[in-house]
Amino acid sequence: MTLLAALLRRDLILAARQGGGAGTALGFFLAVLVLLPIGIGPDQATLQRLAPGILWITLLLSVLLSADRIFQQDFEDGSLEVMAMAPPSLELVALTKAVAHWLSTSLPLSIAAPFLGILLNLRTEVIWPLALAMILGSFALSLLASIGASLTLNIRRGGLLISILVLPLYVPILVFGMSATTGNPEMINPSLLILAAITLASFVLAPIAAAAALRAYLK
Amino acid sequence: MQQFANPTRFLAIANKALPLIWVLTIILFAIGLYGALVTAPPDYQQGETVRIMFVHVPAAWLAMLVYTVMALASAVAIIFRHPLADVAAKSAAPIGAVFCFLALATGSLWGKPMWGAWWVWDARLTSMFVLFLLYVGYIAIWQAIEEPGRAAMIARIVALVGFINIPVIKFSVDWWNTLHQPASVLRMDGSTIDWSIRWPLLVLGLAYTLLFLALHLMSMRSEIAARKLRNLQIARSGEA
Amino acid sequence: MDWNADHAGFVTAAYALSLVLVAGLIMYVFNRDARIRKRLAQFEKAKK
Amino acid sequence: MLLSAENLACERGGRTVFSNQNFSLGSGELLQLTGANGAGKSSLLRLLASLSEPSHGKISLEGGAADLTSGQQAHYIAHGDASKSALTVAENLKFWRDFLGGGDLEAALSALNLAPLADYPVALLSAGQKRRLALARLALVPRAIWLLDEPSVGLDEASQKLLVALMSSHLKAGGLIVAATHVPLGVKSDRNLHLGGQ
Repeated sequence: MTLLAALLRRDLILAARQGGGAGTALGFFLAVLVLLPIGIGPDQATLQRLAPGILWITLLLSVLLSADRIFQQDFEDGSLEVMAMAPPSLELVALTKAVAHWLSTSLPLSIAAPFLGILLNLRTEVIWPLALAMILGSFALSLLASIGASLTLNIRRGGLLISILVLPLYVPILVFGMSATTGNPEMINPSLLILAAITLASFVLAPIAAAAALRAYLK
Repeated sequence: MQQFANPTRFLAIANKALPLIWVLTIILFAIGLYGALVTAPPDYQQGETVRIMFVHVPAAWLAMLVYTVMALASAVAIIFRHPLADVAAKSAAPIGAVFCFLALATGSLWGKPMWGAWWVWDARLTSMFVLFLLYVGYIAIWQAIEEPGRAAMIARIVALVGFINIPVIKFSVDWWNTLHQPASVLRMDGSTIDWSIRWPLLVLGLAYTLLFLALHLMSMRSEIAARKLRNLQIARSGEA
Repeated sequence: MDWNADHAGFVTAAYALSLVLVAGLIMYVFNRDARIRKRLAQFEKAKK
Repeated sequence: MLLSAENLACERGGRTVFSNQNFSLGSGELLQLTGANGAGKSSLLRLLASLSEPSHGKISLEGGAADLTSGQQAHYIAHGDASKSALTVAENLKFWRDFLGGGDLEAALSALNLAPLADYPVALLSAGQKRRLALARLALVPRAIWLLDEPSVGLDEASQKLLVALMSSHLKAGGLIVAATHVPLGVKSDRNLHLGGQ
């Protein structure tokens, strides 16, 4: 456990110092938020209707764009080889790195997103459900992104391939994330429960898949 | 398990079976198309457009069946290290992708006169679209990774992760939206569809399946030859 | 099949598209098989 | 402790890199791997590090911890320096110390003369200094087996002497070293394995 805590700590420090973490992702988030009303038009009613969807999709894209950082640097400088030989299993290393990505990128974004929704005239009564759904869902987003990152570890222009591989996995999260934030209030609880179930399933399966892929690249 | 792993043995069986499979495929297509275009009556609501179903539905079945075959082969490759399993999964993917594309395109041609739109984001179309993306990702992985052993391992993971997600995607997309008519053909409690329409559909479904089997066996044969060629080239370059 | 019915063109298009894609797929698979096996045969012959 | 390879063969991308290699290495012994480029020196080290599996044969370790693989009881110093440019030298070493299960930071810093650089960010270090940082892992965390891939590349004469001293003291303490190199290391070597016999 302390071994993994050391890894988590290092990854968080690196994210903070190298500027690849929450700051850059938030900047990307804001850039998309500026562009969308320009593309859609400034009509307040339209923006209010589209706001949860825009926020969710921007969150997905921000997580996806930062996904390749999860393993790539450690692979290139040889750290991953050392980690693969260390006592903690590669599954736990993959899980820890996904958690670090969540804490440094997805979680800050999902906390900030509902408040940035004010820019899109987001209805105030959906701010809480949206925040809850995003915090729950963002962990699954990071876990699934870690699968994509490990599958495309050493592929030139892997970023595009990550999107093709991971976006299908994001469909369920987007569906239940949206059903928690639009429509009738009766849907909020079941949607959040299903999001929690998806996150739990990702928590179990993603590290196994990611570690298997990492091993194939380390051979 | 290992005795079936022998490619020579597989090739002998495949070469013997292929002519028979092709003949059966052609006969079934002839019967099925006759049923679809001649004997089946036009629908009282949809008119003649209902006949698109006979090429659309089997393509959709096959798109799902082929991905299942790929996932099973990938699981066999991981568990038993069966050397033919990777060949089977890799060879099936392009065929499945074509069937998936056909299902989408004929569905669109059916949708235009039915719903007045080429494309409707309803549950089944959306999950079929996602299935097509899964095919594209799987094929792209084989092309992007040069080292064959590594490509095989990564492709297995891609196929299995996608397969686990298909029911989740299906469930979530169903929840999300349902406009499409419910599944009715293979319902056991007396299908809502008349037998005169059902039999051509089943015959064509079988014809498509046999077509897949034939193409799959041939692609596997090519893939085995390609690997043998590659090994020979490597051995030759070592001698030089 | 009444080829003059409403929307008959869509039916024709769906069948034609299926025919073209399936035929294309069959041709691709046959050509690839023939090409690779020919190269392999040449290679094995050259070796002896 | 006895590290031995039996009938070892390695395949990469369908190509047989080497086959039928046998050796055994006891406590305090150094095995030097030599051979041309592509002869499989790095591949053999990766096999010993349990990063990849041999296509034939097996690697066995007697006298080590039974529940650990040979890789988990080994240091593997490859071409990458496994250090982060945004962290200082000391921070990098502290991370590996904590992650690999504890060790002596001061000893590692002094063994490769890194103490004066301890608080420098790695981004400011030269290639040779980064190499020393990578090698400092050897002195940082105790591991019985050292797998070194061209350890002296990029080191100046003084640093090479530090490396030689480090390796000698490891051997004296009963450790095992397998080193791939095409320049003589200057450590008395008991064994030599030449790969790529043709």
